[in-house]
Amino acid sequence: MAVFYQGIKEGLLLIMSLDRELIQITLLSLQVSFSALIIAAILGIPLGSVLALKRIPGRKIFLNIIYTLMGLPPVLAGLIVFLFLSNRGPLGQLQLLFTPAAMVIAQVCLALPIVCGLTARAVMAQPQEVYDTAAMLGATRRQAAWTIIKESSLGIVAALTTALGRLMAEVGAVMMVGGNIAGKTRVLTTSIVLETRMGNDSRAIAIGMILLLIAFLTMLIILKLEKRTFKDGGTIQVI
Amino acid sequence: MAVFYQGIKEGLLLIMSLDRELIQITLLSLQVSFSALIIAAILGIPLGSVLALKRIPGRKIFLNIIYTLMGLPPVLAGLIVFLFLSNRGPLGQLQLLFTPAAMVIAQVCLALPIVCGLTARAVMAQPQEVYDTAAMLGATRRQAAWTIIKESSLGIVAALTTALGRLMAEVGAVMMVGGNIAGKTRVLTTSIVLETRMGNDSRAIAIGMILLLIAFLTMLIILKLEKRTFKDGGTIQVI
Amino acid sequence: MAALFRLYNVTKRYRSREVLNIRKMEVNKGRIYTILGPNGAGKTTLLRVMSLLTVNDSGRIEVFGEEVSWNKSQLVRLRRHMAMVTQTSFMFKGSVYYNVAYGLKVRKRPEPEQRKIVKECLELMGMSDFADYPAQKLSGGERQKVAIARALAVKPAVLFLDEPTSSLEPNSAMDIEHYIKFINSQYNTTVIMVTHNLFQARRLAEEIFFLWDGKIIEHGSCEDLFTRARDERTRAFLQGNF
Amino acid sequence: MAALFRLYNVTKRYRSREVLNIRKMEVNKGRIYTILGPNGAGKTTLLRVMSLLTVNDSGRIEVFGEEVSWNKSQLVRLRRHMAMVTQTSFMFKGSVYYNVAYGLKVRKRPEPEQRKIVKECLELMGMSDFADYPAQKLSGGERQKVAIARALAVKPAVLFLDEPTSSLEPNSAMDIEHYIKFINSQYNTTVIMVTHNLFQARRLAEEIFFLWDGKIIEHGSCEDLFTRARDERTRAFLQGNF
Amino acid sequence: TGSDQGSAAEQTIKLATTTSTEDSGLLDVLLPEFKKDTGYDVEVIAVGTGAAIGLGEKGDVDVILVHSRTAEDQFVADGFGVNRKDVMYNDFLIIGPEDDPAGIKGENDAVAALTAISETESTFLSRGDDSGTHKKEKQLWETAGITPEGEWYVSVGKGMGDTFRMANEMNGYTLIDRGTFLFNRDKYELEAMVEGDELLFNPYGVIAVNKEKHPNVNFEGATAFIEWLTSKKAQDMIAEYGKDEFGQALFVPNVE
Ligand SMILES: Nc1ncnc2c1ncn2[C@@H]1O[C@H](COP(=O)(O)OP(=O)(O)OP(=O)(O)O)[C@@H](O)[C@H]1O
Ligand SMILES: Nc1ncnc2c1ncn2[C@@H]1O[C@H](COP(=O)(O)OP(=O)(O)OP(=O)(O)O)[C@@H](O)[C@H]1O
Ligand SMILES: [Mg+2]
Ligand SMILES: [Mg+2]
Repeated sequence: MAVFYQGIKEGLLLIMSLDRELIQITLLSLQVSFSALIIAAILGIPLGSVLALKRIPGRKIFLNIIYTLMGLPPVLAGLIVFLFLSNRGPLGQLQLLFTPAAMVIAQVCLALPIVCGLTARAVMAQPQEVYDTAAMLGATRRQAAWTIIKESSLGIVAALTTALGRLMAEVGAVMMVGGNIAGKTRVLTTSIVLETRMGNDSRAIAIGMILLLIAFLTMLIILKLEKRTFKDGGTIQVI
Repeated sequence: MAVFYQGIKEGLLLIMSLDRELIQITLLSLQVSFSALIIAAILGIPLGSVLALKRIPGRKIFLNIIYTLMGLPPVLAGLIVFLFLSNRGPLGQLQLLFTPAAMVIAQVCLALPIVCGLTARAVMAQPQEVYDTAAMLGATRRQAAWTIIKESSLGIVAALTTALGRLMAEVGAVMMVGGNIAGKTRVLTTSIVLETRMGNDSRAIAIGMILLLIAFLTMLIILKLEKRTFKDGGTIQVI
Repeated sequence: MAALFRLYNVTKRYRSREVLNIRKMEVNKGRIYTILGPNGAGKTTLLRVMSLLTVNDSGRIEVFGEEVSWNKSQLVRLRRHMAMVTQTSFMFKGSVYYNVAYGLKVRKRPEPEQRKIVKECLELMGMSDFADYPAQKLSGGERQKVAIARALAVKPAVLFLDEPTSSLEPNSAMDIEHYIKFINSQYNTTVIMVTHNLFQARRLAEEIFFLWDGKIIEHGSCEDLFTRARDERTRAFLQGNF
Repeated sequence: MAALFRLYNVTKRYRSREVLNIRKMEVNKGRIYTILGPNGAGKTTLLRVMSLLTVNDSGRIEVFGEEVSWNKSQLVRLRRHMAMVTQTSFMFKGSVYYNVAYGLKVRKRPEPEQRKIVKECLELMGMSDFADYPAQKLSGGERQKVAIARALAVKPAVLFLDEPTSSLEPNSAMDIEHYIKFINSQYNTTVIMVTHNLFQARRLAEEIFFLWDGKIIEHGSCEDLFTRARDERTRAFLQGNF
Repeated sequence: TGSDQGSAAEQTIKLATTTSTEDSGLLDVLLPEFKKDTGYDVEVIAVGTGAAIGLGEKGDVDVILVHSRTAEDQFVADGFGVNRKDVMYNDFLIIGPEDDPAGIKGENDAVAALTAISETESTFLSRGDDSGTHKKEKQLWETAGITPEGEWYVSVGKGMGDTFRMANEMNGYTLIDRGTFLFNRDKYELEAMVEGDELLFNPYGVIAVNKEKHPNVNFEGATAFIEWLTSKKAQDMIAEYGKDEFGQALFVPNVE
């Protein structure tokens, strides 16, 4: 177990040393995952709500496909985006392969189904009265949908944190389309893989600790913001 | 893009050929992921509810840690479980490394925070009245908690499907502790990685298609069961 | 007089149960109607169908002279002339102010106007102190008052009220009755109200529909119904006076 | 006579607002009490504190002669002698049967007994046809009836009723009043009821507490209060009769 | 029954090796034959050389087959491994795009080729993962007296197959083992530029994990595997492997 202590110690040292390369890797990780999350949120929250609310034909099958894609293997997502962006692929002209942009695209593919599927579920769990009240007060469908989204905020925040967790943790997609290029597309997870491949277990653990620490701080911030926004969305009191 | 058609064609051929090895790999995938999911559910649903309902000291921090661990990188989980199960590790005696059992353990580490965190959120989103009504009708805390869990069923199913998606898709953990041994610990995702590494893109896509197909069928079954159990948990009608 | 609502052979079923079956019903502008009937008779369902929140299974509905085709833009256009206080007085997350301003916000009224109207309506309901209170934490009666304020804020041409004073203290209930009469005479607002309070019905209603098992079994002026109801069931119901 | 409930200097605040401040209150076994007061006076809060659903901020509460220490096993033990019909009549997901049987299930009564009791209670409320109906789809009044059946099913020693007939048709309301009197005389059940219906209060109550702004400003027998209330606010309130 | 399971475990050995060995398909040919001859099942865990040696150090596998002479010697010197044997070698080549911006096609001298690449600042992909291949590459740069750095020098931290794929996309040069190259040649467009230099020689060694350090390892099985792998039969199979498919052998048997 010495390797754990070693890993934690090394992690602390790494953090305190403010290692240039590590900072750069960490910032890139955050940048890629948050960009992907924001894009996925912008697309996924409305899409999820529409799927939850609109009686369009094939809606159930479509929802089911979304739920399925929540389990899209990152490697597969990476491979498919790779083939699109590859020189020979339809988007080869853009020259995006092995850039952070490509990593964002691949991660959007992973996050979108999660944001969309969990948003749909949160919206569907709302009581009918939300819609009725909005409609009765003269809201258009769009306005009513927006109101329902606001009422589902707790569930949607859960969707976003779940997606963020997935993005920060995954390695298959960013590895494939980013290429894990030192100083350019290397992120925390690909570093961990590299270190384990090299047999540097304690360094892998150290980087993992940093990743988790960042995730922890991010969650803290999200929960604080959430609390501030939805002050009275308190929890059940058990007496 | 030929590789996609090729991949889909190859996938269909693979399925129809009832390839012995593929069937075995598929079954192992299902077996590992479902075992992990069931264990995670048995531990995670009660734990999540307790965290949502009990005013224990440090509860918020603990919840935050759980949310953070929802983003535990599979490689890191794999590495940690690996170190525990390794010959030199504290559980080395059990000789579990590179067996399906080890893969289940590592996947439980990934699924548990997801099940636990999303369950906690689903439970916390319930109205106070659920608890009040149960308590007022004489329920003990345990009985009331169980009632709240039942009322949160929609959210808990979402938690389970999210976790299942994660498990079926991840490769880092099973690769690390399973070792991707042909005929013993090779599963669908590790096969995909192997095939991409070997440059067999269309075969990788074929296996990916099979994985998604299975996930799709699983979701269908889950949703059918859910519908049957919670018939009147319908969704919002928009007029 | 122009008929605001016309229903012909309107039915609604839940599962295999027919909960509404209206042969013919007309509502005219500027009057106060009361719908009476036992629990589960279909009163709320009728209000929901009239306010276009529930689609009828068969039959024809005309609102403001237009046949209802349930298309999106028509629905919003027609609904913008209505408001309803529902039986449960559901409150959105957020403050009392937000709830009362909601109908004005979706109509994109200018902010200062919103503030003014919300202030007026809350004052009218004696709820001015609660503007910043989280609406979901209100007591049952307070919530009902806010729901009324919320409906009044949009100055509807037709006001649907589903047991609007059921949780109110007597004095507030009386105030609201006075106010209903006031807006009816002042703005010619049509009021369609469900109530179990027979005294209230008697004090307010110009016309009464009596609903039984989804059907209108009696319809007439308030006086007629209370003094010489034709249907035996109506008479029995009205005898349980209190 | 044994005091079932004793409250001394019990207060409850939400944020900085004190919504309850009871100097002294005693409730005796076998009587019917009514709590009156304007909206937001703290009636529901008082019931919640007495039924141990809300923890008071200060003061002392004795239930069945025991001081309430809020420990888990005591709470369940005491609560098993009580039942409440809440203002909102919340229904669990599932059938009407499931909801009414709930209190018996948690008490682990044998299945056949459960069936028998549920059947009786539903019959009493005229809701027998609805046993298999999804409870959350019921109409407002039906829901309230089921909530009453659900509370009665556990045969409580103390029955809390928070505006239990607010959504009921007059006849059902009368039936329930009769039934409350019946169980009170037959089983010596103590009844503590909040109502805004002054007639109802007058018909049922043996004693009345009048709550104003969280404080009991008047307490006495029904007759006393209605004929010679000391407090001016009480008199004003009771004049809004209807 | 219990005893059956016990003997089944005895009949299994765990082999940690590099991804290049597994990906070349050689083991798919050798292992069934090994089982036929000795009855042992071999479970293959394919990781980087560093990680493979790590698995040996922890006693999580019974035998390792890797290619990094210095690390192997260290492994034996530290007492983790015994009975090291040479098995075979293959060689590395430098591959690159058809238009050959560094003009090294046909060059015999690996060091000169790398010098040309660095001088023309042509894109070069390095495994960057401390693998046997990466170590070899570093050694070559050292010999050339060059510290590679700059935009053109791309350190990817990936396995060989993936690096090949990336180099193909980026039209860059890279150092690759012949097995992986031949195996993937049809899929990608890069061509062999430099081959045949003595410096590009890549020997594989097989080492049993020391029973003294890790009593639980299947030392007998490991010994049997080493013996079989260095036997005439296996050596001949290695010499033949690839001739049918690629027209040339992927590995050269190496037992003195
Ligand atoms: N959970 C809460 N958070 C904040 N304020 C609350 C909460 N519950 C009740 N209040 C406030 O406390 C006051 C008393 O509430 P309570 O529900 O006891 O009133 P009530 O007498 O039952 O009124 P009503 O007749 O309208 O039911 C009200 O003003 C209400 O807004
Ligand atoms: N969404 C629904 N699904 C199934 N049944 C429903 C639904 N809504 C109403 N019902 C049933 O239809 C009948 C009529 O309901 P409605 O709410 O119109 O009654 P109501 O006359 O308003 O009764 P109350 O006086 O109790 O409010 C009731 O028996 C109710 O159970
Ligand atoms: Mg109704
Ligand atoms: Mg109340």
